[in-house]
Amino acid sequence: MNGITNRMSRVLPALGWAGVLLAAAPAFAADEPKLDSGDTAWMLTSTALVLMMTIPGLALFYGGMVRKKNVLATVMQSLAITALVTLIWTVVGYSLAFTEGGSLLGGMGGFMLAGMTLSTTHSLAPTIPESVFVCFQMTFAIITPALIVGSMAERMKFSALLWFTGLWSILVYSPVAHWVWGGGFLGSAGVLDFAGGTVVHINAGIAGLVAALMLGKRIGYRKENLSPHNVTYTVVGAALLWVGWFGFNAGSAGAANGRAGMAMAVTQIATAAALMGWMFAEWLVNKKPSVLGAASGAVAGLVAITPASGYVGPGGAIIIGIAAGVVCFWAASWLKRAAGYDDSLDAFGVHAVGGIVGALLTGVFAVEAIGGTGGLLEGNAGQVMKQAYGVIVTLLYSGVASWIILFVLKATIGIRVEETQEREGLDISLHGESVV
Amino acid sequence: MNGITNRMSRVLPALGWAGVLLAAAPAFAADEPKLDSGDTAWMLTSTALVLMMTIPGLALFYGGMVRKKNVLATVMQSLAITALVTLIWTVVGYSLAFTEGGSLLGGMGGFMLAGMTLSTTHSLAPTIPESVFVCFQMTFAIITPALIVGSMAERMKFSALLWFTGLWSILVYSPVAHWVWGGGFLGSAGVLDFAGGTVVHINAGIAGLVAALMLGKRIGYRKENLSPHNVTYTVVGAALLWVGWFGFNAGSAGAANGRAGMAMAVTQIATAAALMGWMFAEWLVNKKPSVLGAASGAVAGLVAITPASGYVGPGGAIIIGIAAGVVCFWAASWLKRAAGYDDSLDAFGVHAVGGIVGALLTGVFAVEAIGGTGGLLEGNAGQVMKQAYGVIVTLLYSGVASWIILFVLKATIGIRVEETQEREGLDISLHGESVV
Amino acid sequence: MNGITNRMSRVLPALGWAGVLLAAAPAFAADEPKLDSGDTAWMLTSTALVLMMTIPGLALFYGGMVRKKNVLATVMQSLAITALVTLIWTVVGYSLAFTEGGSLLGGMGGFMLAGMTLSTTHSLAPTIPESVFVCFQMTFAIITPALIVGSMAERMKFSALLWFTGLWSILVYSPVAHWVWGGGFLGSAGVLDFAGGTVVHINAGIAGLVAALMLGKRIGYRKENLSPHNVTYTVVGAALLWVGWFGFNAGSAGAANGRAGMAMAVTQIATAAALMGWMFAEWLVNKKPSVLGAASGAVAGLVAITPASGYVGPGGAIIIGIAAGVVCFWAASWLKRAAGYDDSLDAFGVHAVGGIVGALLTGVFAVEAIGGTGGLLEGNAGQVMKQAYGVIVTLLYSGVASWIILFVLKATIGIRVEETQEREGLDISLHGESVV
Amino acid sequence: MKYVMAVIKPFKLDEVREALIAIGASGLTVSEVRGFGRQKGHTEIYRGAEYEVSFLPKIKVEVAVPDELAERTVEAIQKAAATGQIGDGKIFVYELSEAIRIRTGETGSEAL
Amino acid sequence: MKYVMAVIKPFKLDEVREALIAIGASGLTVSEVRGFGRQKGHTEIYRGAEYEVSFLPKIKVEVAVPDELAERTVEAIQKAAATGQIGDGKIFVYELSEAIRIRTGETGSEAL
Amino acid sequence: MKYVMAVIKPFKLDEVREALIAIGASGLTVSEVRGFGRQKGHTEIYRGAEYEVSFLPKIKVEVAVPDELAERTVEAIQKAAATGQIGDGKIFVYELSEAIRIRTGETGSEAL
Ligand SMILES: Nc1ncnc2c1ncn2[C@@H]1O[C@H](COP(=O)(O)OP(=O)(O)O)[C@@H](O)[C@H]1O
Ligand SMILES: Nc1ncnc2c1ncn2[C@@H]1O[C@H](COP(=O)(O)OP(=O)(O)O)[C@@H](O)[C@H]1O
Ligand SMILES: Nc1ncnc2c1ncn2[C@@H]1O[C@H](COP(=O)(O)OP(=O)(O)O)[C@@H](O)[C@H]1O
Repeated sequence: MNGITNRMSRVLPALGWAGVLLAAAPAFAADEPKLDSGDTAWMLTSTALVLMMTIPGLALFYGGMVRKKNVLATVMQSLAITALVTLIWTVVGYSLAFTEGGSLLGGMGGFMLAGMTLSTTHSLAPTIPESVFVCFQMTFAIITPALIVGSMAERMKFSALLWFTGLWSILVYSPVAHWVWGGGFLGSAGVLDFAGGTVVHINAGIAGLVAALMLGKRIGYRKENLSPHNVTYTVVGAALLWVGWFGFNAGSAGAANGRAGMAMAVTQIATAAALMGWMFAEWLVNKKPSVLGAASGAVAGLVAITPASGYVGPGGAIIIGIAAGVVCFWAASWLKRAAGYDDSLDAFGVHAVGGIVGALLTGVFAVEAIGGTGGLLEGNAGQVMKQAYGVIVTLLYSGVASWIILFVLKATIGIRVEETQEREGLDISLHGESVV
Repeated sequence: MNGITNRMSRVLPALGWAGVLLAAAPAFAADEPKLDSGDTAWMLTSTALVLMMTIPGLALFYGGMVRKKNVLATVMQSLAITALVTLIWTVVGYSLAFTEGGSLLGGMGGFMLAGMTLSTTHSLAPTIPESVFVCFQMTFAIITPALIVGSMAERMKFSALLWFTGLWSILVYSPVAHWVWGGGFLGSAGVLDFAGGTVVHINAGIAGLVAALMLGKRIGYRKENLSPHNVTYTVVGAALLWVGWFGFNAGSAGAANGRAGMAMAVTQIATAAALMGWMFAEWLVNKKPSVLGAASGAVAGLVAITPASGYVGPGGAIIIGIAAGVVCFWAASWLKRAAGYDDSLDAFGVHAVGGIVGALLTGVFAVEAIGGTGGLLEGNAGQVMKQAYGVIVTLLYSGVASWIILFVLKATIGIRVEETQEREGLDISLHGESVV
Repeated sequence: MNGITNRMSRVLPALGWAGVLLAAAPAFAADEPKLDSGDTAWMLTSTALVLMMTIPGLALFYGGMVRKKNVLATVMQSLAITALVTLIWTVVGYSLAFTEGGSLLGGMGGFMLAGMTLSTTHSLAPTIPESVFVCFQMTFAIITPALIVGSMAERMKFSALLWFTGLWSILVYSPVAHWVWGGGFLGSAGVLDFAGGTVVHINAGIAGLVAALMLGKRIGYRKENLSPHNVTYTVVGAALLWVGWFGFNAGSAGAANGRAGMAMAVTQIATAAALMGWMFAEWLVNKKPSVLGAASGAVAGLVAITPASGYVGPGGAIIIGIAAGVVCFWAASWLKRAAGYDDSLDAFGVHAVGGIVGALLTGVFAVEAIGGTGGLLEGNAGQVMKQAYGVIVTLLYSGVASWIILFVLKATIGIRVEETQEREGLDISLHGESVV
Repeated sequence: MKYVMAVIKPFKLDEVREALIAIGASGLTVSEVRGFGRQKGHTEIYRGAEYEVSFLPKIKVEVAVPDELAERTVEAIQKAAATGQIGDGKIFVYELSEAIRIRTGETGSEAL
Repeated sequence: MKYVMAVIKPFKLDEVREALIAIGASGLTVSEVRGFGRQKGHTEIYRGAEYEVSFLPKIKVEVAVPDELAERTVEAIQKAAATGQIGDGKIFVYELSEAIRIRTGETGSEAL
Repeated sequence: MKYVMAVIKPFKLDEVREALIAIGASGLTVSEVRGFGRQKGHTEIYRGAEYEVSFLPKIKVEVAVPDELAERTVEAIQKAAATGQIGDGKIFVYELSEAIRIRTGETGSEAL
């Protein structure tokens, strides 16, 4: 089963009944599903929701976690990445990821969205206008590099960030999206990734780890107080991520149908379970349940359920959630300390680790009646291996490619701000502004 | 007329025309309405909107009203309640409220959402997947206890809050939801409550009053400056509540139809009228129109129109709004001062009082052409009595049950923080964090 | 081609295929399109999105740009305008703009929304309930005067603001909306304005300039530090404007169809291009890319694409975006300084200037295959003249009418606060509150 | 004249202000400071890492008084600000060479 | 050396700074404080309850000067900060025993 | 007793605190201030208009010490706070007439 049929199956429940309606309208060719206003309404909405995840969601989530002198520089990163990736996606990104090509990369037939009209559709979402599919996928292309900056916070040069984002979007995001969803080899190999556990989260998380290592630790790491200046922002950001994630996961059904509904339900359940998992783990270990921990736990759950939504039911969701909450807590506190890297806002600890938990457990808890493929619990032991294959390929490719991009940038324009700029804060030194 | 037929009638306008379409598709059994992608799209969206009301809406609304040292603890309450109630609702809450049972309580047939598949629906919303109905109702179950914390702010123990929320959700919310919407005795008695004036607001408001009395006043009440530390947050929270309330009220139509549209229109109108009512009343009395007052007035209007939306027209909405604005202003300023309880953020003064205003006036202004039942103005004088019956039953049951739960908790784990913790602020003392 | 047919053409793609479906249902009269649940779902959502643009979007966008002592007064303006215009629109505004009347003004047939039932529709959006159309248009009527306050910030009397808003909404907004969309002479003349470049942005922007001139400069202008107190708020506001603008532009299709999708796509693209345009222009000129500049650039792009969305494709969108970003940067920095007016938050520099750029370029880049009318590039040179005609009429009428309203208010109740109030800050002096 | 400066616990401010008014002080100036002393700070938790916040929030109260009022001022503050628990704070007294009221130009005790 | 400390109205800061530079002060340090004095605070309204905010925002300006500049410093501040209305603030002058420039270790007037 | 007050660069606070503890200071009080001096402020940009922010963020450290500790205190601060670059700040030393511990009423050096 390749990526396309895989995804096509998501819209089949919709087609099931829409098809009957259409059957009553002989003017339509039976083999060509037409635009459905309900599906279109939901996908327009989902696009807005996923955009909201990056701005203002992620901007606030990250902005609250840095020190006050870096808050504007941090929200600026989300904002600028949104704009830059929008243009790149329009010009080549969409084409490389989602138009006809090979198993490694799409073609250039969609350069500058050529050929897109009011009535064209994409085969992965045949009941909505292609323009909506392009925009929906664009919001995924935006949030992925925006997640990476969590690892670079408080020390990355803004100009270097723009170069990195542009190159990474073309050289890493589009290919990986093509492999899994666009007809490439991972989808063909049967890797399940409903909404982007691999394409978005593992991809971004490992790039973040590489960036944290290449940039080095912040001045004062483990000595000065680098704690978040405003966890209220972080909670608001996490909440907007949560709400917007309904568009991310339920929107990945490509239609307003039963599978979208189930994806929403398991998203909510896993997120709640992960919040509880992180909170109680932290309460036990540190004696107090931190608010930052609860917010981080929620995001960990959202990450982990991302590949699984659309494949698992409520029971699987609870277990995936708890696992993600506890494991990501461990990664962001114990593992990071032990390994000694400065992943400022835990892009790796939450997104890569949570994404891996989710990707693997998708292989365990997948329910055939929901997503067309059963997992380990339904006797399909091989699925876990397929999932691991997807994880490893992504970790390797994204890790190496991110390293190369950063290496080149470091050798040319430099990637880290001057020491005095870092001390003064990036708000003033890079953008000439400050929060009163 | 019982709760179910009552609610069923909401979807009839949709069925009216959808039914005709379906008639052209003989493959469908006429008596079994099928999933509608447009209705599903709107209910997926509504679910996201209502979740947004609690996080970040209510979190910010309340978070801005406390002192700076308690802001994180306050937003944490909304966040943790969201997670906890999600799990409870999944396991037993939905089943107790909305599956077949007696007139006092639903059954356990939906334990752990058993039986929910991609294609099941609930009789109250037969054109959308059951998973979406479960999630939509879940967001109501979440916000109700989250509203209560307004009365407990700045002094409630976090562990006690979690216990309270869990018990209250099962012992109070699910039963009352069942009585009114799930086929229970209040719905059967003809009590009208479109979107939860009784189930959500009166229920939460009276529980809040009981909690405020059981907890006692905050240290410094009436002596120190306990005024809001950041009304900007409160305005943002009120605004998100307002926007999200479109999902709450128009979503309660269960479909994207004319009744949903009318519910949205009257929601907007009543809210505006209530904001104006509170603002001008305060301007008159206190010489200045406070921003907190305007935000509170908006919420009062949203509360009051909640039971009435789906039953009244624009004219009724204006009067309900003005009444709610003025009466809630009086309750939050004069009544609270006179009675001497410390309802920190006026959960009682706004939600119970506003909810009562709305519930009773629904009985006055209901229009048969809109919701199928006329009110006093259309000659159905008995409706006001029915509404009063619903109000009284809810006040009594929720008041007593909340008292018992809190009494038990007080006697066992304690419900109030230590004096030094309260002085130091709950952010640091309970969660080990603070806002710079 | 008049405004109505103009707009009707937007729903035609939807009707194209919906019509076929309906054709299969002989129970329907072919000439009377019926409610479509998908279109209704999208328009309910769009209404929520556009409301979110004003509160909390614009409230935060503007609130972050003022000094800390004026933040509450600034968010209060958005809040109070939302309420006031809701009531005015309900009572007379909708009727004057959108019900049958002359070419200068609508009639009074819709006074108090008379005649609106669950099943009525408006000819501009025949597949959704009239109540939804009323609410959707209401959100446009709300945001327009709310934009104006950017020019009045930090010195306008609150009571005068309410009077101004009320009068302006009736005397300026409703007429101009009627001229362009409601069947009036600008629409008949072939002026293209998909979502309100003329009606909303130029209209508000020129009124803002007049207000800035009538009010005079703030104390300390060009001497004291009047810089924004919290650009984080401004970024969050800009982000919510951006997300909500999908409802604004794609919602202006009146349906969930291919034209809505295309409108969303070009909105996203132009906004990104404008952000980049402003950012790089500023980087070049001032050596640093400010965060405020990026946020302002995004809004400039949103403004400029507003009239064009629904008429242009991705290529046109990129050029419109870049032009808007660069020209508005120039207007907000060089032009304002040169002309010497104190347009506090650049309502004129962004909304009028950006609106004019967009209106004129719509005449250049309009694509017949998208919106039914081609522009200069497709050989229809006259369209640019028509666009200029719309711009000039709006500038003149709104400028003069705003001047008269403000002149009368100045002569009677006064429009500017006392000097001591301005120094102390409007939060305390007007509303008796302050942010800690 | 003497300049009395006290570092106190934040929630004691209102009581201290009232005590000062009671003994006839005509004005005072306060600011938010952070103090380090015998009273230990708390531990904040950040992503699993504990961080010792060594400084505690305190309020600094400054009041200029004529010499004859100095002793009573110190007493008044001490009584109002004491809780008996560690971290109650300190009072420091300096010589004040001159005081001027900006509005009128008055100097010395009259300016206070 | 003298240490001159002034409590002024916030919006007068820029004028005071310019006046001090004009007479040759080489530096100054300012902080945000809240003042209580003859000038009455305002009333804030909170959910219908009035609350008296007794403290008003003020700016504290501190400048160390050689003895010979002390008088002119006081005059300069007084002139620049005065509006003639209540609440204009105070100027306090102390003896300064020693001043050290951290960067160089210079002491006395040279350090200022 | 002496009252030592230093204006330093914010990121030097931890080092100064450690240096003071090392020489036996029992407590200190810090606050956020803004400084104007030889070190030039930066330019902020606001809608195309440049705005000179003349004041830079600094930390004020205050520590009361017995006379015999004064010199070492000054030295400790100077060493810990110096970067050798302009803007490192100043140390000012005053006479302290009296010190009182609020909790116990102790006075003089014992109160520190
Ligand atoms: N030597 C000192 N110089 C300046 N401030 C001090 C000094 N010692 C203590 N303080 C201030 O007094 C506060 C209370 O001191 P602490 O030693 O905690 O308690 P106590 O005074 O009750 O013994 C400290 O937080 C600090 O602000
Ligand atoms: N005795 C005092 N000690 C310290 N600060 C004082 C004293 N008296 C007044 N102040 C400060 O000076 C400010 C202005 O004093 P106020 O009495 O209001 O006006 P005026 O100085 O014009 O009579 C006060 O807000 C307070 O900050
Ligand atoms: N005469 C003064 N009185 C009070 N504070 C001063 C004085 N001169 C300098 N300062 C403070 O010291 C800080 C550093 O001074 P500056 O002249 O910039 O550097 P440096 O001390 O290295 O020459 C200033 O920002 C200001 O806060």
